[in-house]
Amino acid sequence: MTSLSSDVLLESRGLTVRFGGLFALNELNIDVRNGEVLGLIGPNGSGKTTFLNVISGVYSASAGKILLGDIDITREKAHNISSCGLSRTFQRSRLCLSLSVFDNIALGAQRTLNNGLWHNIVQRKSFAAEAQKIADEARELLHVFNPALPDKLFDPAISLGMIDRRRVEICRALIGKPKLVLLDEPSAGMTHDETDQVVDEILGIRKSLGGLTIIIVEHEMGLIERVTDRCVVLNYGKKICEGKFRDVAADPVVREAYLGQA
Amino acid sequence: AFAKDKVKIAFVGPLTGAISPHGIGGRNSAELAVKLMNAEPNTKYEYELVVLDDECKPNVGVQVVTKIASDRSIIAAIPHYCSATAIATVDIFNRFKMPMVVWAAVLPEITYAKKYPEVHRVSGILIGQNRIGAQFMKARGYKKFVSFADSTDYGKSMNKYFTQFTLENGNEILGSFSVPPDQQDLSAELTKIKELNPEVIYFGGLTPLGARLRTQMAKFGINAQLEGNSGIMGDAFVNAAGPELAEGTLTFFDSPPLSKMPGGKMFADAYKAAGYSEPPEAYGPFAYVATRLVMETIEKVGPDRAKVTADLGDVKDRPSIVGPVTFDDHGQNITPLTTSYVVQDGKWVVWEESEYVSGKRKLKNLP
Amino acid sequence: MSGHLTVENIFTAYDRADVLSGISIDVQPGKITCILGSNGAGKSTLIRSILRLTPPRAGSIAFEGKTLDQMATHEIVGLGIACIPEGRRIFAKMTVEENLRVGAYLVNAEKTVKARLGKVYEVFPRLKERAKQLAGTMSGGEQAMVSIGRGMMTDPKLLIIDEPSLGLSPLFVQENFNIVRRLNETGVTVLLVEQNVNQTLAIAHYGYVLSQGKIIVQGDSEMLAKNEEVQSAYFGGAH
Amino acid sequence: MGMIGQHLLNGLMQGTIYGLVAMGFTIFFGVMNVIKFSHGDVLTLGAFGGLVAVWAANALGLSVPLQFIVALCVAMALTAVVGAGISHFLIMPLRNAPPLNMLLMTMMVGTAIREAIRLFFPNGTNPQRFPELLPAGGFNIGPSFFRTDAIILIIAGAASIGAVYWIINHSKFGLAMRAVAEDTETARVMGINFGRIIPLTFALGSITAGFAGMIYALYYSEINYSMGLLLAVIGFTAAIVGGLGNIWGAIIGGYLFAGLQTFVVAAMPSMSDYKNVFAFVLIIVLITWRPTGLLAERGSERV
Amino acid sequence: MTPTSRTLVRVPVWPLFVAVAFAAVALTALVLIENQKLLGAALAITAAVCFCAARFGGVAAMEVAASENPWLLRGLITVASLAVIFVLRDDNFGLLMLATVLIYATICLGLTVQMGYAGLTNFAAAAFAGTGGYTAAMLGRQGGLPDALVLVCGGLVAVFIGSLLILPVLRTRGHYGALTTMAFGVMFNVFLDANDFFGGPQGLKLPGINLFGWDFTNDIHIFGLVLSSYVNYVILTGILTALAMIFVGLLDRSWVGVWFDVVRLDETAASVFGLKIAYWKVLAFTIGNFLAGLMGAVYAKMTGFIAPANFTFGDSLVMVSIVILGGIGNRWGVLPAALIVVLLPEKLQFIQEYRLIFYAVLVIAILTMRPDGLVARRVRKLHTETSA
Ligand SMILES: Nc1ncnc2c1ncn2[C@@H]1O[C@H](COP(=O)(O)OP(=O)(O)OP(=O)(O)O)[C@@H](O)[C@H]1O
Ligand SMILES: Nc1ncnc2c1ncn2[C@@H]1O[C@H](COP(=O)(O)OP(=O)(O)OP(=O)(O)O)[C@@H](O)[C@H]1O
Ligand SMILES: [Mg+2]
Ligand SMILES: [Mg+2]
Repeated sequence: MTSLSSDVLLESRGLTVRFGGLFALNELNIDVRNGEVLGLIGPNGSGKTTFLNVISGVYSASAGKILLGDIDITREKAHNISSCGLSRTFQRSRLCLSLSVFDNIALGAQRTLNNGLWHNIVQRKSFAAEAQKIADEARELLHVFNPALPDKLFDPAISLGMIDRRRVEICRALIGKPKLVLLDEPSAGMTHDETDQVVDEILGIRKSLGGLTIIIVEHEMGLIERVTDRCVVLNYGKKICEGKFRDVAADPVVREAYLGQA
Repeated sequence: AFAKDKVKIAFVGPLTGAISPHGIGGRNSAELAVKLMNAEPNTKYEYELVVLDDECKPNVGVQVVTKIASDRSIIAAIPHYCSATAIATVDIFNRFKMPMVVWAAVLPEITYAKKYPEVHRVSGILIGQNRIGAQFMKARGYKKFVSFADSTDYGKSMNKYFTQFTLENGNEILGSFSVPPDQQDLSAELTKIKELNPEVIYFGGLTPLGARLRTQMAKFGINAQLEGNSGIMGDAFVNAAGPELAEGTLTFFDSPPLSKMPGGKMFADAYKAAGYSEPPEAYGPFAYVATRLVMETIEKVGPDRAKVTADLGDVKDRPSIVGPVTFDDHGQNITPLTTSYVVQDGKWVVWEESEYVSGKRKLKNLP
Repeated sequence: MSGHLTVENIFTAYDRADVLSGISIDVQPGKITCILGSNGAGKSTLIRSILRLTPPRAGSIAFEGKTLDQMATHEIVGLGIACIPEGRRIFAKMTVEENLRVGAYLVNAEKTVKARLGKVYEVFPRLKERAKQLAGTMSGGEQAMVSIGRGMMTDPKLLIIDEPSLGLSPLFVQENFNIVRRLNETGVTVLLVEQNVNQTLAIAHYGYVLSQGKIIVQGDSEMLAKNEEVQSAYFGGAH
Repeated sequence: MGMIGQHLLNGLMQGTIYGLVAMGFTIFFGVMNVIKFSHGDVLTLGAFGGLVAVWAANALGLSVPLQFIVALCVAMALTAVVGAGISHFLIMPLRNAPPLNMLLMTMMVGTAIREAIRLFFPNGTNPQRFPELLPAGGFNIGPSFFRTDAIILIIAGAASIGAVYWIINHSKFGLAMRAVAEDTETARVMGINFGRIIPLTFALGSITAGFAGMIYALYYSEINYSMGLLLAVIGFTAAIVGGLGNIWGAIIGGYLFAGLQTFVVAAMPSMSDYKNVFAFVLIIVLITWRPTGLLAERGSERV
Repeated sequence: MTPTSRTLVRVPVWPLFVAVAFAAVALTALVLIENQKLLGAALAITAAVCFCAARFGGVAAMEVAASENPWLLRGLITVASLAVIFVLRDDNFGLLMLATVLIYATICLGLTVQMGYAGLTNFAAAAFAGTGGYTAAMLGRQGGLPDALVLVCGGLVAVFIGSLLILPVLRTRGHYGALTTMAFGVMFNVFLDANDFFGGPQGLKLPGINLFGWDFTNDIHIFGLVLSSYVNYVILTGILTALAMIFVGLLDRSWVGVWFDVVRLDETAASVFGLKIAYWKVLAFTIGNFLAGLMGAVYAKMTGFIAPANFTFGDSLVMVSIVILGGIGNRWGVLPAALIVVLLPEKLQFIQEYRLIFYAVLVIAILTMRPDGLVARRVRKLHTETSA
């Protein structure tokens, strides 16, 4: 029994988020197992992004509970949750566009860096070594996504195209070696082919990091089918179905509410 | 004729900001003094006036005074309208041993806080204005006063001496109000004053606020006698409040009217002839006198700071257009003649010559 | 039939390098014309050039025989061109309904506006539910609906659509293509940019494939769908 | 405390002026995302324009009501033109610069206007008397005196606030204005001529300044070149304390500030020195309690 | 793995020499020239040279040379500063203005940390400087404390007073934050005006600095030369400015600088990736206020007088103007901007009452031509140091 419960990395119990009279999440119970890739799908406005927001501490829950491992993070501030090993991307790109790619990626590694004033201002040598280490790691990660990207490490993020910005965001989420990564529509705006590539990249990196748990929100069913171990389908803030993608996709309720006839 | 040596002297006053009319009036008058002096055939030197704006701010004052004081080619200065600025700069004049004659600032501390040989002042100090004013009001039989002053050092000092002399005379002060000089709406204060119902409102501040006070008093139907000081002396007050409202306003000011001054008519005519578009304002003649005094001293002892300082210290009964000038051991002119004025038909008139004395017109609330 | 747009040999650049070099297209009235191409090929830039948001530095564009080369964007729109821009670009601080009303800025009769609002609400019931919600707080897909709805608020001769289905659920992606087809059936000429090649080609009449700022293939949709070369070229330019 | 009615009326009048100024600020940065620090000086300009108009009308021998109308029109037209000019020549070139740069620009524009009035208006540094154009007199209720002109001005102020509210929130022009403010490019794609809307919006905001300037001049019968400076600080404060997203916020802020000042003087006259200290301490407390204003802006940004 | 490519090509350093020499000459000329025509010519030449340098790559060459040889740059600046001081050695006013410019520039470096880096709008910089000044004045009254400590106390008290504002500053953003500090700035002034304990509107006098037995009010006699006593202040403020400059520069080129930027640009992303927003904001606020308080104390001691009128809301706006005009977030920009904002009005004394309007129009013109300020901020490149 204990081994089973330690198997669950994140669980939400009766999680509710309200905006005025609107229930964006309604008594939601979701378990995320250690090391799995969980697909979160559902119609527009069903609460997927809200779920990611509330577990990463951006929104606060109106009711219910979220446990990360054994820690109750329901009322925790976002920065504390992050230090438990959680990172994410955003549905709408949130890079600091005027900063360099490197600065943006370094943010992802923030919790592993030495932020002391003494270290940063006075011990410039050791600071430089640290910066060099992050730069090397960032180059390595970027290289996996796009061999041309490492050369743009010190270009401002605004000079990148949309796709490359998404890639940088994913790198930012991965560089801090998190336990749990939340990806919100990583493939939006890409062609099928490009989507496939991103999938491969994510899977590759997951392998190289080992034991990374991912929650992925997508409307691109091909991607979901290929990467997820398990899917949860939301509608109106409620879980309407859960299971392997193939089973979920066959569910008539899901077809009716989400997939359409295709 | 051969070319005369050039000698530079400096004028400092507020040329920008709300009280710049006074500064500009002073500057014009000082300029006039220089012009007239240079036109005289028998002078030894040709004078040049360096004009600087202190914005009526102490830190700017310190800057510009450092500038002129450390410029050895400038022999002496005629500085400051604002007292806080003058208080801040006297140390610098002393440090650089530059003689100066204050033309308008009125706080006692400028000359009396320390005994600097370089520091002199032709204008009076505000103590006299308030003493005379309090006596005057007592003589008319007024008993109940309200004090309304601005929150600057000027207003605060005015209020201090007003309070002192009024209480000494056994009169009553129903309330004291202090507002920032840029406050526009006085309704809260005036409503309170209306409730207190004083016979006299004493105003310690400068024209803009004074005009505002007078205008808004009328709007609230407050029918008290308004009593002011050198700060509202001048045409600007009458223009801004309008002749009807200004009528009957009293002030106590440290000099007789131009027409009464020994050289007053000459000054007025020359000022007009010079074609300045701004009026000299109340302290213009003092600026003229200070400038003239400095130049006369230079004529006498030569363009040397130390000698000028020494000679200025000995000024006694020196004739000038505002009357004889005598400096005491602190360099303070002790001769200014505080005169009472009243507005009559849109003009400041010496009290003794007004129709108010004859009883043809009446001050307000006379018991 | 109206809505004839011709683009002749245009060159467009943002800073220095040309993003479009010598593009010519012809949007036939009453037809759906689609532009395909990988990311960064210059599709959105083409649309920006047509609307003169990023004016081309050479070449000319004409709408119904009238040259657009000296016009300002709002004048071009006034000729009867509507656009659903890339990235939704909704007005976040306005309510959903206000967003739709801005879409109908050039329509003067309040009655027409009301009627069109009704039509949009019919297609997207979610928008009706949320008419008073600030558009910025809507979910990603809901914002896409606002953007599409806003484009439907005028009665354009030519509708230009740039990747409208981004972030929409599969159900609405289908719905979206249906809308485009239905609008076209009422006589609106459509210029469509989409990533979803198969579905796009299913409804389009004619298409162009863009790669690195040049048109590499053009033809009717059946031909494009079959053309292997096109498929590989289209998928090729990802990097 | 028999003067409560009087204090209320004073506060109401003052609050109306503050509210009008605050409303201008709200139009500029609530709607156009611009901090326009020259607002107060445009107000001064309006008042001086009105004064010149009265002089001219008087010289032409027009009747007092006509003088009033001419002055009002001139003040509003002048500020409208100046506002549009500022937006076109000075604000637009800075649209892509950091937003704070706009602040410096408008601050300097304000200084230039203020100094120009001081230097080039005859006798401009001294306060100017503004003729009384509204019916004088009034009536007493208890110990309080209600001035007719004050009541007229309060009503006019309230009406203009209502009108501006309607324009911004319910007219097509208002819709276009907000669209342009939020995303100029998309607004253009919707067919909005932003080259016209932006100057018009600035004109509208500046007209409120001209109007406020006239109300001020008529109420106090005295104007001076620097009167806009303090009004701008207070208006800015009121707009923000009230909440920028909404014109009602500006109005509430205006009355609140006026109420605060009046209260301190009325309750503790001996502390009148400190009234602005109290007012601003309270402002800081309020803004800490409600960091986006009393009428909080509805959050439109999401993650 | 792509190893960092190290530049083996030596960049030419002569642009650095030229730039520093030019800056020194221009500065000296601006301070010294009193004649209006000459002044106009000097300004025009300076502007033209800067324009050409920017246009034809001179500025870029200089930047590269500077970032490759930081110690050479520091050395050159030291030598140039000494040369300027030597030329101006007995020009009291010029030296006073120079020291004032440096004081303003340093306060604005603090503001750069607050506004440019962490995005905290601070409209009360003058009030914080005033706090430092009044601290120095009050401590001077008690006597006994060495001046070095008095100055530091000026900074610390400013930090302390600032900490009373922490809660509102943390809770508000943007315009709302501007209001908080503005209200504080105005309040500070009104309070001092009303309160007689701190000298009221008349202000307080205070003695000059005496550091470790060295009296700053005395002229310096060295190698048979007599240097004005103000040289003391120029050297002191110069050292403080240089230290602040180096500190702020290191701050910018460290994680702290990156986190400040992220906190300014996107609080949500910052906190999601573990940044404690409050901590970083407080840190920036503290650094800025300390600099303001410290330099305020120096200023008060230098002018020997302190009054509320020196620290008005208007003065705070002047400081914000310097930051904006220099190019927000660029620490080098504050130097030319402070020079323009502080020195120019003094240089315009000859047009007397027209100087303010002229100055306003000039700033408007600069802003229209350079909407991003004199020196726009560059993208941070941390690697220049990591690979060096
Ligand atoms: N800050 C907010 N204020 C008001 N309503 C909100 C807010 N955030 C989300 N909502 C509403 O909550 C519901 C859920 O939104 P959410 O973003 O979680 O949907 P989603 O599942 O991510 O949809 P999509 O697939 O379209 O991105 C939506 O109807 C949205 O309008
Ligand atoms: N504002 C801009 N400034 C500079 N370059 C730009 C800008 N916008 C786009 N580009 C560049 O122009 C090229 C074409 O971009 P465009 O957006 O037209 O492509 P697209 O085909 O629409 O791609 P997508 O499928 O991603 O929408 C890209 O290389 C892009 O980097
Ligand atoms: Mg979502
Ligand atoms: Mg595109």
